[in-house]
Amino acid sequence: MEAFLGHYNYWIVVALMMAGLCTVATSGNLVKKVIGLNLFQTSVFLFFISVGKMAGGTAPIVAEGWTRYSNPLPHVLILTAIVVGVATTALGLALIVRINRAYSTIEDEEIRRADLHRLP
Amino acid sequence: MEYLINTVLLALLAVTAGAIAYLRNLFAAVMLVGIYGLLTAAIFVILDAVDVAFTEAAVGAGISPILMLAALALTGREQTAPTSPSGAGIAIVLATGGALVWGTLDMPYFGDPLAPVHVHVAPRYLEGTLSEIGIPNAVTSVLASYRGYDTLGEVFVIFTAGIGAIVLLGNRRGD
Amino acid sequence: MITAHLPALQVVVPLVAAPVCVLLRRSRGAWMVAMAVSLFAVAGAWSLLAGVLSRGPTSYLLGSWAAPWGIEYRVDETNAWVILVVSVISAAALLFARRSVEREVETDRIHLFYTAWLLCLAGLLGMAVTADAFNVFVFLEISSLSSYVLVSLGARRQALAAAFRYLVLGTVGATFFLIGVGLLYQVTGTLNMADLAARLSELGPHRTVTTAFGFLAVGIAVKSAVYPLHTWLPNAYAFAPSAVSVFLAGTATKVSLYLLLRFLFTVFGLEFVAGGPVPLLLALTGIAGLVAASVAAVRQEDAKRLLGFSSVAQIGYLVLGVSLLTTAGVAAALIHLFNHALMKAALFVCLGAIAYRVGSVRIADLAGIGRRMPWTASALVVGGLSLIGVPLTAGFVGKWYLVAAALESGWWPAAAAMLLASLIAVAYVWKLVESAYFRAPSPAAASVREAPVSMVAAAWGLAGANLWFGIDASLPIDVANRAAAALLGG
Amino acid sequence: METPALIFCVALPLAGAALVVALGRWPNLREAASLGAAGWLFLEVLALLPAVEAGERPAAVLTAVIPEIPIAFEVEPLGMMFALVASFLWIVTTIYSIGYMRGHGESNQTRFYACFAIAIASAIGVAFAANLLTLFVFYEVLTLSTYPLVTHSGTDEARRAGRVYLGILLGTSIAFQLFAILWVWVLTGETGFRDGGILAGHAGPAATGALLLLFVFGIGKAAVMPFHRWLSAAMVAPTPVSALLHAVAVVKAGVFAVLKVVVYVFGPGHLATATGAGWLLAIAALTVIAGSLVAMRRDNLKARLAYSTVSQLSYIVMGALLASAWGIVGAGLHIVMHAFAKITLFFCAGAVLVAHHRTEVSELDGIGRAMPITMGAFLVASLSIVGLPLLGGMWSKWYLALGAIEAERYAVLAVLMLSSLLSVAYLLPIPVRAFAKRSPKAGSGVEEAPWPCVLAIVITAAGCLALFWYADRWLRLMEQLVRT
Amino acid sequence: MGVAGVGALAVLAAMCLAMFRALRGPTVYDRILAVNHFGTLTVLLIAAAGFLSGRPEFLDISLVYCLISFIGTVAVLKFFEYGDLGHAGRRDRPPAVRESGAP
Amino acid sequence: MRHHHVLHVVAKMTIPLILVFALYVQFHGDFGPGGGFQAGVIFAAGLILYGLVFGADRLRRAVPAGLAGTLAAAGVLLYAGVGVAGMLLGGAFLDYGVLLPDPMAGQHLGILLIEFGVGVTVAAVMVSLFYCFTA
Repeated sequence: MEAFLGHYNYWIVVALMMAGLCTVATSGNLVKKVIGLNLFQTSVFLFFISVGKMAGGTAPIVAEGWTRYSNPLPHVLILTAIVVGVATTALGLALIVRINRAYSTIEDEEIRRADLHRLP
Repeated sequence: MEYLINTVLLALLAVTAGAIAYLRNLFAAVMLVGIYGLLTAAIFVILDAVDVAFTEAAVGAGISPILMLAALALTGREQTAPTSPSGAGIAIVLATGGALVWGTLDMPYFGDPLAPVHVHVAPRYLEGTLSEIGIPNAVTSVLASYRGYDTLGEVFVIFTAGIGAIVLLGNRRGD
Repeated sequence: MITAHLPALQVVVPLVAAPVCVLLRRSRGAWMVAMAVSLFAVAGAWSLLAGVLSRGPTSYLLGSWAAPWGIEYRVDETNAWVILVVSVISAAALLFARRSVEREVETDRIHLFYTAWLLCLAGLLGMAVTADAFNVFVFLEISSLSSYVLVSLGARRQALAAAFRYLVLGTVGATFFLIGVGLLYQVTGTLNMADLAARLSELGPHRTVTTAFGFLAVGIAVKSAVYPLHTWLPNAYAFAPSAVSVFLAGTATKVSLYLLLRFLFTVFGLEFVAGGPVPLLLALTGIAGLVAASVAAVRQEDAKRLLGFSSVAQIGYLVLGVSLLTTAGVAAALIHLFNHALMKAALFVCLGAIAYRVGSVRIADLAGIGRRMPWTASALVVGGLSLIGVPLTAGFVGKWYLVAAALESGWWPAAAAMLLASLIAVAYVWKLVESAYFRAPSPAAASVREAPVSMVAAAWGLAGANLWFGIDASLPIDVANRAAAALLGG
Repeated sequence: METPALIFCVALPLAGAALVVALGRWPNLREAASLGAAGWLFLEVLALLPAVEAGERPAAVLTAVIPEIPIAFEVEPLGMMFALVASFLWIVTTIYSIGYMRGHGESNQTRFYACFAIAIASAIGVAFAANLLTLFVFYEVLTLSTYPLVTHSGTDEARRAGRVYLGILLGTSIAFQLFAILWVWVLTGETGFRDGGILAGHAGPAATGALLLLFVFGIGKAAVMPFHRWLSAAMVAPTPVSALLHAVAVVKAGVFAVLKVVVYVFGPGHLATATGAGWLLAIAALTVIAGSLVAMRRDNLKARLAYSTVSQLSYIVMGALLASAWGIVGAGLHIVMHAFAKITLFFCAGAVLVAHHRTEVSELDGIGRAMPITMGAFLVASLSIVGLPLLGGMWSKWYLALGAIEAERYAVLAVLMLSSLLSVAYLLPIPVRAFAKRSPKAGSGVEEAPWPCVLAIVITAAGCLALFWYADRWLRLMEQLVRT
Repeated sequence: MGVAGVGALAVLAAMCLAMFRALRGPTVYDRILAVNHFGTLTVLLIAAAGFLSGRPEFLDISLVYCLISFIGTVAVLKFFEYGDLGHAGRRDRPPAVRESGAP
Repeated sequence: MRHHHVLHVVAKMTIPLILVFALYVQFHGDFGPGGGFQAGVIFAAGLILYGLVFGADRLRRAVPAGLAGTLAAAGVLLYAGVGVAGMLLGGAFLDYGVLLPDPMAGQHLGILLIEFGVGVTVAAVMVSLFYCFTA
């Protein structure tokens, strides 16, 4: 039981990651793939922040009357990772817009077919 | 109490994630991405990561969905082909998830004050933020000074994305 | 003073130069900045390598914060070597790039092209030089994002699809890497590689560590296109602008493989790695990649795609070398890493020059190039021979050591697979050579002239290096042996 | 004994090649350069002979690609002999080529002469190689430099032949020979050639047998079945190229390498312990017989000669595998004898082609009247191949037979006898037809090939005769190999 | 459990309801409203959580939420009105995307 | 959206407030949550709101695309410049302690400057992205 409570948080996070990964892996729509990547990454952020949490602690902004603070390092890492995530999303979406202009579709299958028909 | 809120929020997150994976309507998926961002940010607040919550709210619930909407506006489509769950893909995902769950079994418990992350490296940041840097927000001092180099990298990442978008789409009308 | 700051400058100079290129807004100026930076990087890398060889590894504390708290740069034989490879290839590719990019990229975007190039260079160098696990991720993303941009600039629309595919797989890989770093951080509380190694060795058997290893390995494997996670590579190389193919083929996967070495031997340590199924898995993926990708290469009709598959096969060699977990194997992998960068860059430069003149790199369209573009075609032959591993070319030396290392460890199947792949390499390289020399020119190729001087210079610079290091390989052999000994010994 | 002249010997033909390319626009100068380089090379090589005969081993180191294994040269008797043959025949072939290439109006002549010179340089490199790596390096260069010669005409057929040529030669060398070299290196820590071999004490019978297998098949140029296909495929090449392949450099480099590996890597003594050597011997014997039988059924003159080569090469392989002193001597001598005889035969075939445009044996009726010198030389060379006395070919067969007796392999003796009979059957009918039969469309009077061709034919045919009388010097040279 | 705790629980309950609406649709406006509602609830939850954890000074995060919520809604509405977020406002283009209802 | 008067008025009222709030987040990061990145995003959000309500073209007139690109480059250069300054003043790259005689004051100054650089770049890139996606 203790193990369950101690790990419950992580397990949900793992499930979220897999939902994201699953969306990436099985979706044929490019926007959906980007959304899936977003989910996947966000879930990883959750994992990091869970790692940094200390029971009974508070936010790592030093103040009177507090001695236990959660770990600021994962927060910093995730701040960076969030930025990386949004950068990836932006770039992915920009690519999708261009792909749509070139192929008039954003479905993986149709793109593949279009390239097959017109030999390189 | 915090844990209770946390648990409920996580459950809501799981529902949202499932719905995003399942929905074929891209617009609805984008809306749910916004909700997902908000929920995550709320959990971050509960988990004491206020700076991250701040950012996640702005990015996960703000910038990302707006960008996705904008992209949808330009591509103007909904998912036509149904999501085809390929056996191999799902197997890989399940294997990955299984590996991760297996890996959690030796983890320190959630919130354990004696976990390695709380006894190594981090204590210095919490002490040093006042004595070495002189500001109370340890996140800012780690971000800007102790690990300022990561943040430099981070700024370059966003810069790269900007350059990439400009290269791909051009940022002038009619380009 | 500069020498002391070299580890940081190596990365900071290209980083700073990138926004400068944006501000310049001139294509020629941006090229000159990029070239100057690459030359600086070559000089810096050389000086770092010389320093490491004579005085041992050096470390640089960014922000002057001591190691586990701040971010540390650490230069030893291995990464000094990788940095040198990356810088040299960047400089050579840029020499080629000027004319090629003018043709392939719209004029008002050329300065942004070089900005992305510099960011990619900085990212790769940063990944190589850092001793902090999370910092690796940051620079990995800088290089990845900029390479997605670079690939997407290819002239044909397939470039966009290829770049997107690369982006999705690359991001999944990078996120796997991030998960691995997170798990390691969770059980050790640190991100510094040396500190991680020390703390991991105290932990003993630990499921979380094993999982972390798995995620790191898969993440790196995606980035370094280890079979079967290579699916992004052939199209990305085939449809990227010629100059980008040169640059990425010579550098990107190499740096990722360096990371594999770094995590295998420095962070997790030989004991951890040798105990599990890791060597076997690595060897199997290596062999599978060697054979399957070589066979796939033979079936290609597009020369750049052919080389892309060949790259996947060559990565199989490197993985196989590493999987031996012996000094000889790792040293052989490091030698081949260098050689492969040289030969692939040379080949892609030649194809780029052909694309510049003929407008296509389909194998059928290479017909008769041998007579029309003698210098380019002869460099192509030299590169191809090196790829096969013919003696007196650099490729031979690497393969010699790889097969010898495999034999020494008694891995017969590995040695056999390497030789088999070399045989298949004969087949696919000869498709190119035969078309170039022993077929009547196609209408497209009948009227072309020799490529511009800068391209020929780049092609022969690299081809010459292939010959040079095939005749006197003492430098790579010496460095690789010392690097491997340092990696495995301590 | 450090002798920089060895490096010069390898560099000289390369310089010749460069000069040929530079002078490509002036055919006379180009061919003079080629001839000059050939003559000079022969003199250089000849100058080394006295020292080697005196038991010295001139050596030189070029560079060390791989530490511990330099690209290095050392002249021992076997290499001396091969270098002499190759450099002498280069002169003759150049003379012949001038006549043939002009007479036949071939294109790409500059490429031809340049590649030819590079091939000679690599043959010299193979001859002088001081270790397995050097041998391998020049072996591969030889393959690559002869590829453009094989595909010289550039037709689809030539390209296909080139693919077979390159595929088999590069393939076997990478898959088997390189593997074997690396294995030797891993086993013994060295790859140098040493009297008595280096494997003794390092490799058990099974490993030795496996290595032997790898070497014999890995040296694809020795054309032991089933890796002989390249030789017949390469028949599409112009005749001087065939001469180069069959007599001067390529196949000779193959059997030479086999012999050298057997003598200096395995060591005859150690070779006898190998498991499975008997099977290899049987394969070689089979190649001898099968090659002869196929040759008999070929109507195309060059194809018939090609299969004759396949058969004759395995004499040498057999001699090496006998692991007996006389066998090795015989094998060494056979390299020389066969070279002179076979080059004469090919020259004659080429001359017939140039002068009368005939390629099939059945077309040769009565040609002896038109080309008495050529067909006379053909007869001489055929008899030398058969091994009749008064011709050089007799000596090598003699010693091979002695070797078989010494090793108590009487089956080999029987194979030798049988194949001599077969060679009578496939070679002699040609001059007989040429002189005895009367062609329905025979022209009147003598019509020989251009004079350089005839000159070359006369020289080599005379060589076949001379080798019978002056064989003792070769013999003594070869005896050095087994004087341990 | 103080007032803040009760408040937090109430907010959570409301969130579940909003979530239901966001998933069900059935029209676009249901979803938009649900998301908007969700934003408001998050603001409230963070406020409550601030008091629960004893550090109410982080209330300014909820300001950002309000702001983002507002901009997001404007963006979504514009998306539906014009199908282009940069549009200057004249109705000269049909909407690019039509809601097709929940799957 | 010319005819949406309420929206126009509300936007006109809120946008300056948002920008001021962004500045607060920018400079309050030392003491509470916030910092350059968040400030940049909020600042950009304010501008994007303007673009949403009044059209991207009007925003382009206010903040030209070229200016956004230049500012993005300037921001990262400021950050890297602070690092190089540390190097020139005898410390390591990004060592703020050497910027001023008092290390603590140096840290303050350094953090202030780099956070500002981050804010400028992020805001500029976000606005650029908005331009890109509303072409």
